[in-house]
Amino acid sequence: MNIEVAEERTDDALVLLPVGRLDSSNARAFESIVMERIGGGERRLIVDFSRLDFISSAGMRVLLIAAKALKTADGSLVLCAMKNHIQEVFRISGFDRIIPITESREASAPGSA
Amino acid sequence: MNIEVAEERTDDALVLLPVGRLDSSNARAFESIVMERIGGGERRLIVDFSRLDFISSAGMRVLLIAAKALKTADGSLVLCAMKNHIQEVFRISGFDRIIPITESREASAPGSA
Amino acid sequence: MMDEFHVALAPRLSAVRSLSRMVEEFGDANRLPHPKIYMINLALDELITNSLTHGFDGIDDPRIEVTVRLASDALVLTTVDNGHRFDPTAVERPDVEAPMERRPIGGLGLHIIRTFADRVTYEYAGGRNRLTLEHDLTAPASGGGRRRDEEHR
Amino acid sequence: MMDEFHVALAPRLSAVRSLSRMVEEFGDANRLPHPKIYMINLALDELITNSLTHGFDGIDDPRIEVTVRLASDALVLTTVDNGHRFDPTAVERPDVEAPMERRPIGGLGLHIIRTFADRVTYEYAGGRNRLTLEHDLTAPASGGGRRRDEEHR
Ligand SMILES: Nc1ncnc2c1ncn2[C@@H]1O[C@H](COP(=O)(O)OP(=O)(O)O)[C@@H](O)[C@H]1O
Ligand SMILES: Nc1ncnc2c1ncn2[C@@H]1O[C@H](COP(=O)(O)OP(=O)(O)O)[C@@H](O)[C@H]1O
Repeated sequence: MNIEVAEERTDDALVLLPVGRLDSSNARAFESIVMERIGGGERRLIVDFSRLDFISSAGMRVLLIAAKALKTADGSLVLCAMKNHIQEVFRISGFDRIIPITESREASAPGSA
Repeated sequence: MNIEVAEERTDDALVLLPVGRLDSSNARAFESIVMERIGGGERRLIVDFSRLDFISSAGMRVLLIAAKALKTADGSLVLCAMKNHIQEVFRISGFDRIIPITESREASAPGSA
Repeated sequence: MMDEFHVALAPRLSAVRSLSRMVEEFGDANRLPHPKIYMINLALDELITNSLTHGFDGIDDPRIEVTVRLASDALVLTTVDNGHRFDPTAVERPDVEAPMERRPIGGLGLHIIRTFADRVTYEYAGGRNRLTLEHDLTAPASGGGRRRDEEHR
Repeated sequence: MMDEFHVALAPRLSAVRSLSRMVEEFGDANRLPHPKIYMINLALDELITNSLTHGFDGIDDPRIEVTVRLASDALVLTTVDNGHRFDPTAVERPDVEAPMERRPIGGLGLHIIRTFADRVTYEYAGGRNRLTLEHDLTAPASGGGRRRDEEHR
């Protein structure tokens, strides 16, 4: 199944905005979009959660893979604008310790870190 | 519960287009719209079903009341653009014998009858 | 494929809407023809409205249970309620050939759903009304496969 | 109010979507707080995916039954499947404090749903796995009324 992912560009990062649900049925589609961008040379990725209502561990798995790949390539992955109930899932998974999560897109700019 | 009803005017009739579902939970709301129009002097009513997906007997009841009221007042009620499965319900209820049902809005003009 | 779908509810008119969206999901998941889904939702609107209007007067904890089951060649709707004993299959049919003047307002709901169903069974047991409506999914003449996809919107 | 909602399905990934929309309807009909609905749908995604990936190898007629029940003070999710015997409550928890390098890919689903649930019970009987996840709806300290409306979107 597909997933709609809007893309925007800030000064030095590519912002991905997955829309709706990121679950076991479309995590693969999301994975190939993310890995294509990294493969294409993107080094600073921001995943903006403001249009995402649902994520399951299948979706989180993709983010961990991307974080690992970007770390190896000296890049960075930042997540922002998560709804509370989604942030809670990242917290109990310990993902908040290994992938930076910021309140807003602005706060995720490298300069502000 | 409310119902959205679009209204359009042809040369000599008022067209009502109920939208979505006309069921037991909003038939009263539809009834007051229809009866207000008749009370306000409308004599030629067309109910266009093209935007209606669902009707139950509670909705058909309103149409029978309107047909009776308009007949008494020397007016007319015509129904048009019904989906097949809805038309079938009107047929087995015998409503197609007492309220004219036409294919399209054009065919429901008084001149074409 | 989902074969069975069951909901228990304390009847309210507003529940009919939620229920109908669930039945639509069930129908879509099974690629059922849209007219069949309409028949099920029509029956649910008529039956729940009837229970609310006529069936639960003075009943303490009114309950309706709805089951939609996809059998190998039929779509089966069952409602079970703890309202007053009432056999819908015993209700006299309205005269649908009468002219407008002699048509009463109402009295159509049961006629419609009984006409559409291929089989209707009623029983009263354990203080509950149980009504089952079966809608065949196989083409009657050919006896062939399901008609599910044929009319799929 | 709908108290109970039950679906039987032959598991497919695509069924998870239909099911989640049904659960949302159930939640809306009962004005359940949105985070509770999320937890139920998250658990369903994890459990059905697990069954499909690990549970049904070589099983003839794979089946999952899902029940969501609204008790007086808890939301109860039960899944029953005829897959291989597997007790999710016996799985070791992942080390969520490990640094990125030592975090394996996967192994989170069960941890998440077990952490969120207030009570988890597993039993194997009649050739079926039965898992029950309970989510309290009452405020833990006050012991007062339901929190349903508080967080309602
Ligand atoms: N659940 C019920 N309990 C008792 N009586 C009922 C019930 N449902 C229907 N009836 C009776 O059967 C009649 C026909 O029902 P129906 O065809 O649905 O039309 P309507 O409800 O519009 O009158 C009702 O008028 C009512 O007298
Ligand atoms: N239904 C099941 N049947 C058999 N084994 C299972 C089942 N569900 C989970 N498991 C086992 O438990 C492990 C942990 O599951 P989970 O936490 O969901 O993570 P993941 O599925 O991503 O590995 C799985 O890797 C698998 O070995």
